[in-house]
Amino acid sequence: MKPGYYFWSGDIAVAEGAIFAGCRFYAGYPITPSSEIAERMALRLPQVGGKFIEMEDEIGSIAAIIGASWAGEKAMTATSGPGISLMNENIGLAVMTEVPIVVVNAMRGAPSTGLPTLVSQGDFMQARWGSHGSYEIISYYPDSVQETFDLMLDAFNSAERYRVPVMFLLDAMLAHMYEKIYVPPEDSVERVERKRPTKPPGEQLIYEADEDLIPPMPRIGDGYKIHASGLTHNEKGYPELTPQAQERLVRRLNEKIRKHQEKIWKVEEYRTEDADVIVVAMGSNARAVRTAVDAARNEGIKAGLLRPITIWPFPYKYIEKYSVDYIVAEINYGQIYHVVREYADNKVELLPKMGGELHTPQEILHALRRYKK
Amino acid sequence: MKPGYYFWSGDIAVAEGAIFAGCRFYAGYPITPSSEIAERMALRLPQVGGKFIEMEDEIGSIAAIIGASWAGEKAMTATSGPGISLMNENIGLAVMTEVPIVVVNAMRGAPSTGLPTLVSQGDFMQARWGSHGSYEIISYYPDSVQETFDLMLDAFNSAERYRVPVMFLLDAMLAHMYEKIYVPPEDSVERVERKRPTKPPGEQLIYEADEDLIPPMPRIGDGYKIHASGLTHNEKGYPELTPQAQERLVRRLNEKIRKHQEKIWKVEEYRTEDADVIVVAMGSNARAVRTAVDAARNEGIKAGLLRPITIWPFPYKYIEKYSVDYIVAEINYGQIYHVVREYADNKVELLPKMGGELHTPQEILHALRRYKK
Amino acid sequence: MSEKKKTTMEILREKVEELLRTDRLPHVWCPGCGIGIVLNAFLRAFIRAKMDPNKLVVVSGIGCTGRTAGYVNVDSFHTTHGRAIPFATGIKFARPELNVVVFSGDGDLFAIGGNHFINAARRNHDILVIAVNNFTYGMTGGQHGPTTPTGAYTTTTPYGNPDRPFNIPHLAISLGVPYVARWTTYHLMQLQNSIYTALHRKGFRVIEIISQCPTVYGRRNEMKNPLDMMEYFRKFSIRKDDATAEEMELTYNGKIVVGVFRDVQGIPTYEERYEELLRRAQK
Amino acid sequence: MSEKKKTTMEILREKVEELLRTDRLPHVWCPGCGIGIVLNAFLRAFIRAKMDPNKLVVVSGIGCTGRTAGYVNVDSFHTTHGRAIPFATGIKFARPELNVVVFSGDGDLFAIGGNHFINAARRNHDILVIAVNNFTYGMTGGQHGPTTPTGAYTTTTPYGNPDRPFNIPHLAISLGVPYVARWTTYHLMQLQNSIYTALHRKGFRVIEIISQCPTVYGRRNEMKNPLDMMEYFRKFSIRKDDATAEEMELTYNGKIVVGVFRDVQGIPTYEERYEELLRRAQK
Amino acid sequence: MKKLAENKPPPKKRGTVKIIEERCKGCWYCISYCPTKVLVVSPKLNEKGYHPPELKEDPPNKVCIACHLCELFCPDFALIVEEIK
Amino acid sequence: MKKLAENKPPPKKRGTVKIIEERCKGCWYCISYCPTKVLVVSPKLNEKGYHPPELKEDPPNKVCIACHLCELFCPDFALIVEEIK
Amino acid sequence: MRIEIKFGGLGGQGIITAGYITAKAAAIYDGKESTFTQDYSAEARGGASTSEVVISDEKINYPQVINADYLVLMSQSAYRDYLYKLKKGGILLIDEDLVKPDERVKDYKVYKIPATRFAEEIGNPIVANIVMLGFFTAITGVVSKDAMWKAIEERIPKRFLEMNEKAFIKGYEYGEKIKGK
Amino acid sequence: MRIEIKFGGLGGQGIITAGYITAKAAAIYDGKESTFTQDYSAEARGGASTSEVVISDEKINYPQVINADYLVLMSQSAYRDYLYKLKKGGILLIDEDLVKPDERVKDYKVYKIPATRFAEEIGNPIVANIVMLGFFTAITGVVSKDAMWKAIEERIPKRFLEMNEKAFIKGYEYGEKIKGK
Ligand SMILES: Cc1ncc(C[n+]2csc(CCOP(=O)(O)OP(=O)(O)O)c2C)c(N)n1
Ligand SMILES: Cc1ncc(C[n+]2csc(CCOP(=O)(O)OP(=O)(O)O)c2C)c(N)n1
Ligand code: SF4
Ligand code: SF4
Ligand code: SF4
Ligand code: SF4
Ligand code: SF4
Ligand code: SF4
Ligand SMILES: [Mg+2]
Ligand SMILES: [Mg+2]
Repeated sequence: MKPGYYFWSGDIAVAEGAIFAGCRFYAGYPITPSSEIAERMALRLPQVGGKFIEMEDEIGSIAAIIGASWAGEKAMTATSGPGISLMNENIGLAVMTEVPIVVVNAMRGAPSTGLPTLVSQGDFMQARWGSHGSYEIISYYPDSVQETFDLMLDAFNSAERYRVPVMFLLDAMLAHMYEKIYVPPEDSVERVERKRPTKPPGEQLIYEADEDLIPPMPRIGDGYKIHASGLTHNEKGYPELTPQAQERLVRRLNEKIRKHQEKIWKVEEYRTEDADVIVVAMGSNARAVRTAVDAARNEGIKAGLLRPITIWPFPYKYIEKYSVDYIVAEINYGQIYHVVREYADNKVELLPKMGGELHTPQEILHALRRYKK
Repeated sequence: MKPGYYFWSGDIAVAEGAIFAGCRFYAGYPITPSSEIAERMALRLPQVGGKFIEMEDEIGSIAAIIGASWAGEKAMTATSGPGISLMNENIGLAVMTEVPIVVVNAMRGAPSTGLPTLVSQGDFMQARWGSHGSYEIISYYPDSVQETFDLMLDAFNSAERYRVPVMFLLDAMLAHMYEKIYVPPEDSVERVERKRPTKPPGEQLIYEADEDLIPPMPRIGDGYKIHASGLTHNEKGYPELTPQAQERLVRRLNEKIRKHQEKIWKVEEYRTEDADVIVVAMGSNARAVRTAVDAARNEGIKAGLLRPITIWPFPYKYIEKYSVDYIVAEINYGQIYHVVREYADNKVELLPKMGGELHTPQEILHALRRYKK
Repeated sequence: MSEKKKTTMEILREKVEELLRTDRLPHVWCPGCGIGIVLNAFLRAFIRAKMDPNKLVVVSGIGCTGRTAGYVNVDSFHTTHGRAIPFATGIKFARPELNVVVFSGDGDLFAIGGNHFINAARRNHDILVIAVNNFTYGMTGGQHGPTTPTGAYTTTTPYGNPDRPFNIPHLAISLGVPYVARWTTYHLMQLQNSIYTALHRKGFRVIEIISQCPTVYGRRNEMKNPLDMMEYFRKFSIRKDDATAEEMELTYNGKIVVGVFRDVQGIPTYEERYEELLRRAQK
Repeated sequence: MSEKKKTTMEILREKVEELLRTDRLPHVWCPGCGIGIVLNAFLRAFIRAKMDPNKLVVVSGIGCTGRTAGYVNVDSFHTTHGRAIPFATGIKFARPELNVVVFSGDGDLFAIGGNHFINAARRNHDILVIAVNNFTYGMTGGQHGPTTPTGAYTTTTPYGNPDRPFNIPHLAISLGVPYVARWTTYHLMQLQNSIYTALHRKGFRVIEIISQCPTVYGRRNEMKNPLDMMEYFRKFSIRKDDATAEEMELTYNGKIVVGVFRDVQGIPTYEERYEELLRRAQK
Repeated sequence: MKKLAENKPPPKKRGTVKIIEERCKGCWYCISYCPTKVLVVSPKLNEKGYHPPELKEDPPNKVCIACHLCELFCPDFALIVEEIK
Repeated sequence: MKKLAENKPPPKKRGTVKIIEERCKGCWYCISYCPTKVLVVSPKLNEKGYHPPELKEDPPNKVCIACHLCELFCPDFALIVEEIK
Repeated sequence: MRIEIKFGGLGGQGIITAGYITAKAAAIYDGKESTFTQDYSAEARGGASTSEVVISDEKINYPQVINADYLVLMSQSAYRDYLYKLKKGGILLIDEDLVKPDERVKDYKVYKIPATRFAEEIGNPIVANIVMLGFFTAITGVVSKDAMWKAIEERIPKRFLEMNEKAFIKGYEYGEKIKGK
Repeated sequence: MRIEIKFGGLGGQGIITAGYITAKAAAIYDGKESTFTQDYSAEARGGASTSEVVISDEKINYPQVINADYLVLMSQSAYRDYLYKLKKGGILLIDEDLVKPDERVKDYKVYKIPATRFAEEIGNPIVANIVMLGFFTAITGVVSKDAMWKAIEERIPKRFLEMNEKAFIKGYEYGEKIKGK
C-alpha cells in the first residue's frame, strides 16, 4: 500500500497491517465478523507474492500457518470465538514448539453461535486460558482502525521476537467499522525477524535458549535437521517424558514472556494522574469511556481511563500503581474484572454487558457520578 | 455392579460411577490417561442396555452426547486436555442450549501433547474459560478412587438439575491408580432426573425458565416440537439476535449456576479451624498435603488443608472465611492461585509444579515450616 | 368452496403449513434462494410418506441452509458449524425409533464437517442427509468452499478458484452409502420423489441438491438474479442414473448430471449391528 | 575388508543409518512392530531416489506411527493428533520446492484427521502420504478405529467391532488422488519400489501399508506374536493392480488385496494451480 | 402467448392462487414457470419492499389450471393454490 | 533343512551380519525369513531383556548369501549385512 | 463538533453504500474525522437496512449514533423503527413516495424528495441512494459537494458513473431548490 | 503402619501384574487399605517396567513410594534405576539369575531366588512373577498367603491356574526355607 490516507474497516486494517508487517502467508476459514480479513488477504497477498489458502476448517488453518511459519514465513489466521474454541489445541502446539504466528479473534456475541454480527468481549480469558496447560501468550487489542493497523506490526514483531503465538483481539464493532487511517512509508517502521541460529547445522541444538530464554529458530530446508514435537522435549527437541524436562521446558516457556512483559505492555492512561476513580475498558468499548471521563471531569468528578492495549500478559503493574477505586466496563459477565480485583487494593466494580452493543458514554457517566464529591 | 468392595482405578470408578448414576450413553475418542474409561464403558454399557460408541474424534463425541441427551439419555464423554481443547466449542453449545452432559478430563502434562501418561493440574482455568464467551459450568475434582465413584453421581445429578455441562476433572495419577472402593446398594442414593415440562406440547415454551432459572427440558419425540439453537434465542428457543435477548439469556445462564452455588459447593476442610496457614490443594495432589499438615501440626505449626472438591463455581466463600496466609499447591504454573489471590486478604503463596509428579509431603512440609513460630 | 372436498395437493399444501413454524415467516433466506424450494420438497415428501412428525427430528449445522431447522415445526436443532451429523448420530443411536434427518449446507457438511460425514457414512448410521450445495458459504458472504467449481469467482477467489471441488456422489459411493442421488432445485418433482424414496430406505442416505445462491454466488458468476441460476439448472442438467464418476463431476457453469446414482438395500445399519451386539452382550 | 568397494546395498545400509537419529535408538516401537519396517523401506526408497535430504520434510501426527518423525534425521515434525496433513500443507504451500512427506497412522489420518485427508486430497496438494494401517490405535492401547475390520476384538470392542471400516484406496480414488497403492509390511521390495515411484510423482499420493501391531491388536485377534501377523500378511495377500473397489475392501482376518491401484500423471497440483494464479494476480 | 392460449380448448382443471404477500420476496419463479402465464408482477410493494405476483386471468384459456407448479417453486411458502373445478 | 542345503552347490555371494544387539527386540523376523536359515536365537539377553539373533553358519552351503532380507525385515535397524565375496 | 447521521431503508436500496460514501467523503476528501458503521445482522438480508455515520473535526470516541442530527429514510419500516433516534429539532430527509410521515414529524425539520422516482426517470431505481446523497449534500452541507462526488466516483464502477452523476446532480439541485423554500 | 513396596523389571515379566495382585490382596482379602500405581510411560513399552504398592491400616494419603520398605527386582536395569528408592535397612528381593547386586547391597537385607529358572522348570517363564509373589509372601508377611493366592486366582485365566499355583507354592516354599537361614 502506498503511504497515505485510506478509509478502512478494522478487518481491512488487520489485513493491510499484516502485509505491512511482512506477513506473506494466510490460512483461514471464514467466520463473521472476521471474514473480510480473509477476503482482503485473498485479494492482496497474491499481489505481493504471498500465499492465501482457505482451509477446510479452523483447525486445519492454524495447523497450516504453524507449518508455514516453520517454513520461514510470517503467517497468520483470523477467526472469531467459535473458531478460537477449535484452534485451542494447536495454539498449545505453537506455544510448546515456540512458533511465531498471529491469530486474530474478532469477538462476537457468545457463548456458542451467539450473536454473530454483534460486538462482545467475551473471549479475554479464553485468549489466556483456552488451551490446556499453563502457558503464556501475548494478546493485543486496539480501539480504532488506525491502532488496528499499527498494532498488527507489534503483533508480528512480538510473535517473531518471542517465538510465541500472538492472539490479536478485535471485536465485531471494530471489525466492521470504517475510519480514516494513515499508512506510513514502508521503511518508517522496524520489522522484527525471528532470531536465526548462529551456529552451523550439527552444532546448533534446536531448542537451546539464549539468555533471553528464546532459542534461535532454524528454517526448514536449511540443513538444521529440525525436530519439533508437542511432547515435552529437551534442548535437542527430542521427547523427554520426565517431570524434570517438563519443569525446565514449561517454566522457560512461561518465563520467556514474563521476563519481557514490561516491554510487551502497552497501556493508554487517560487523565489518570489525579483520578479518584479509574475506568478500565478495552477495545472499541474504551471509546465511550473517554467521552464519559471528559464529561465526568466537567462535572467535577476526577475520573480516568486505563486502557490495556496489551491484554496478556496483563499489565497488572498499572493497576497496582493507582490506589483508587476501579470500574471495569467490559462486554461480558466479568473477566478482566477478576484480574483487576486480583491486583487492586480498593473497591472494584463491574459494569457488565452480556453482548451486542457497546457501553454508551451515558452508562459510564452514570456509574461515575457516584464518585461526585 | 453388586454392592461391595472392589479394587478399581480412577478410570474404572468413573465408568462404574457413571453407570451407577444412570448414564446409559457414552461417545468418546481414546486418549491417555482416560482411555480406560472408554474401555470399561465399551464392556459394561451393553450389559446394562446402554450405548457405547467410539466417534471419529472428540468434537464428534461431544456433539453426539449432546444429541443423545436431548434424546433423553444421561450421556457422557471422557478425554484429556488435548481433547478438551477441541471440545470447547461444543461445550459452549451445551451451555447455550442447556444440555445436561458430563465431560471427564483426566489431566495430563501440558501444554500440547506434553506428558501423556503423567499427572498435571493444568486445565483448571480451561475448564472455566475454555470456550468463548462468559458462562458458568460446574466442575468437580475428587482425590481418591472412592470419591471418584461417589462424585460421579453428583456430576450427573448437577448436570441434570441445572441443565449444564459438568466438567469432571481427574488426573493421570488418579486415573491410573488403583484403590479399594465400596459400591453402595443401587437404591441407597438419590438420582436426579432433569425437570420435565409440566405443560402439554403447544403450551410449553421450550426455554421458559421457572423461578429457579432453569427451564424444564422436553425430550425428543414427545411432541414438544423443540427448537434449540446455539444462537442467542428467546423463550421459544427461536433465534433473537438482539442485545436485549442476549442480556436476558446469558445473564440467566450464568445466574442459574451462581444462584445455586452454595448448594453445589463441596469442600474438604482439614484442620483449618485454628490454622495460621492453609494449604489449598486439589485432587490427588491434596493427599500429600494431608500428611504434611499432620506432620506440621506435630512440629507445632498450625497448618490446615482446604480442598475444593467443587472447582467451579469456585467456593470462594471458604477462602474469604479464613483470615490466614494461603499456600496454593498445584501442578501447574499458577491457576487456582490467581483465584485464591482474588478472594484472600492475606498473603498467598504459590507452590507450583510444571507437571509430571505430585507434590511430596516433604515439599509441602518444607513450605509450611516457614510458619513455625 | 369451503365445503368442497380437498384435493390431495390442497391437503399437502395445508400440511406443509402445519409443518412450518409459520410464526417465523417470512424466513431469512434471500429472494430466490433455493433452500426454501428444497425445504418445500422435503416437507411434501415427508407428508406423502405419512410418517409421524412427532418422531421426525431435523438437525442442521450453521449456514443459510442450517437455518432450516428453525423453520420446521418438529423437534429441530440448530447445532454448531459442521457438527450436525455427529449430533444427529447421538440422537439416532440413543433412540433408533426416531426418524433423523440432517439438513445442511455444503460448507457445513463437507468443509468443517467433512470428517463426520465420511465417518458416519462409513458406519452407515440410519440418517438421511439433505445436502444443499450452493457452491459457496452463503451465510458468511460468499467465500469459496469445497464444492465451489474450479475457476469460479467468490469473495475469496478474486482471481478464480484454484481449488478442485469434491465429487459428492462419488465420495459418498466410495464410503458405501446405500442411497446417493443428486438433483437441482429445478427438479421439483424428481427431488420430492427421491426424498420420498430415501425416507423409506435404511442407512446413511445422501441427497445432494444443487441450489442457487443468487445473492452471493450467482451475482459474481454471471448469474445476476435468481432466475438466471434457475435457468442454468434447467438448461444444463442431464438425468443419468448410471452416470460414471467422471460424469458426476461438476465444472464451472458446466453441465450438471443428476439422478439416483446408487440405491441398494440390505446393508445393515450401524443401529442394527449394535442391536445385535447388545443381544450378544446381554446373554 | 575395509578397503573393499562397497556394494549398492551396503551403501544403502550406511545411508539409512545417516538418515536415522541413531542417538535415539532403540526406538519406542514394540518387538516386531511393523512401523520400523515401513520406515526402513521409506528411507531406502528415498536414498535410491537420490533426492536432497535437506529438502525432505517428514511430518507426523500423534500415535505410534507418529513417532516416526522423531527418528528421521531430516527436518521433522511431530505435530498434534490428526493435523499432520494441514501442517504439511502449510509447509508445502509456503515453499513448494520442499519435498513433503506425511508419515502417520490410520487413526491419525482417517479418524481425527479424516477431514484434512479428504480436503487435501481434493485440492491435490503435492504431498506424499505414508499411511500405516495397523487396524487400531496402537499408541493409546489398542482401541478400534476407522480401519478396524468389522468383527475384530479390541479394547473398545469386547463384543466384536460393529463398525464398518474405510476402504482407503477407494476413498482416495474417489477424491481424485493420482497415486494410490497398498502393501503390507511383508512386501518389502514392492513397498520400497512403490515409495520410490511415488517420490517421483506429483500431487497427493497415498500409500497404505497394512502393518502389524502385535502388542495391542494381534494378541486380541488370534495372532499372538509378531510372526503370526507377518505370516498372515504373507499368506493372505494377493497382488491385483486392477482391483475393483469391492476387492479392495478388507475383512476380518480375510484376504488383503495389494498393488498400485491408481497411477495417473498430469493432474495439476494445488501448488501449480496457485503459481498460475500468482501470475494472473501480479500482471 | 395470448394467441396460443386462445387456440386451445379451455382446460379441464381450474384453480386460483392465494398469495401471502408479506412472505413473498419477489423472485418471480412463479411468474416465470407458470405454464399458462397467469401470474404477473404486482405493482404493489410489500413491507419488505418486494413486488409479489398477482393472478391475472384471461378466460377461457389463459387461466390458472391448478398445476401447483408455482406452489412448488415458491421458495417462500407464499402461494396456496386452490382447485375450483 | 540341513540336508537340503548340503545338496546344493555353494552359493556365489557370501555375506556376514553385524548385529547391533542393543537395538534388537527379539521379533525374530530375521531368523524366520532368512532363506538359508543361518540366523538363530542367541542365548544372550540384551539390556532390554531380548534375545537377539546370532549368525550360525555351516559352510559350504548353510551360509549367509548376503541377500539382505534380514536387513529389510528388521524393524529395529539392528542388522547390517556386509558382503564378503 | 460531532455530527450524527443515520440512514435507513430496505436491503437493495443502497443504504449501506450511502453511509459509506458520506463517511468517506468527510474523512478523506473533506479532511475530517468520521466513523461508518452498519447493521450487519443476518436477519437484515432483504429486510431492514441501516447505516450510521459520525463526523467530527476531532478524533471520534463513541462511534455510533446516539441522537441523530440527520435521519435519511427510504422506507416506511425504517421510519417506524428509527424515527426515535432523531434528536428533537433534527433534520429528517425522506423519499416522499416511500415514507409517509405521521404527526410526530412536527418535532423535526423535514425535507422530502421523490428520490426513487427520480432515479427511475434517470434509468434505474438503483441510483435512488445517489439522488438522496445529492439531496443530503445540498440540504445539510455536512459534507462538501466535491468531497461527496469524489467519494461516489471512487466507489461506483466506471460504466455506471454517468448515470450516477445524473442522479447526484438531480438530487443536489432538487435540494438546493427545496432548501430555499 | 505405612508399608511401601516397589517392583521393578522389564516389560513382559509381569511386574505390573505383581504389583496389582499384591495391592488388591491387601485391600480386598486382607481388609487393609492400599494403593497401586504403575509407570505408564510409552517409553516403557518393552523396556523398563515398574509398579508401586502402598499398604496401610489407615486411609492412605500420598499414594506413591517415597522410601520403599521392600524392593522386588527382576532385571539388572531395574536394579540400576531403583535401588536408591529402598530405605536403608530395607528388604531387597531379587531374581538371582537376572540381578547381580554390587557392594551397595550391604545396606539392605537381601533375599535371592532363581524365580525365572523355577518358572521355566514349571513350564513357562511367564509365571516368574508369581514365583516371586510366593517368595515375597513368605519372606515379608506383608500380605497373607491366603489373600495373595485369592488375588492371583481372581486375576489369572482359569486355564493357567494350575501352573500359577505351582509357581506360587514353589516361590512360597523357597521363601519359607530361605527365611529360616
Ligand atoms: C466454527 C465455525 N466456523 C465458522 C463459522 C462461520 N460460518 C457460518 S456458516 C458457514 C458456511 C456456510 O456454508 P454452507 O454450509 O455451504 O451453508 P450456506 O450458507 O451456503 O447454506 C461458515 C463458514 C461458524 N459459524 N462456526
Ligand atoms: C486430540 C487428541 N486426541 C486423542 C489423542 C490420543 N491419541 C494419541 S495417538 C491416537 C491414535 C493412534 O492411532 P494411529 O494413528 O492409528 O497410530 P498407531 O498408534 O496405531 O500407529 C490417539 C487416539 C491425542 N493425542 N490427541
Ligand atoms: S446468501 Fe445465498 S444461500 Fe444464503 S439465503 Fe441468500 S441466497 Fe440463500
Ligand atoms: S503398540 Fe502396536 S503399533 Fe504401537 S509400537 Fe507397539 S506394536 Fe507398534
Ligand atoms: S415464487 Fe414466491 S417469493 Fe417468488 S415471486 Fe412468486 S410468490 Fe413471491
Ligand atoms: S397453479 Fe399452475 S397455472 Fe395456476 S398460477 Fe400456479 S403455476 Fe400458474
Ligand atoms: S529382525 Fe531385528 S529386532 Fe527382530 S530379532 Fe532380528 S535383529 Fe532383532
Ligand atoms: S543376508 Fe540373507 S542369508 Fe544373510 S543372514 Fe540375512 S537373510 Fe540370511
Ligand atoms: Mg453453501
Ligand atoms: Mg493405527
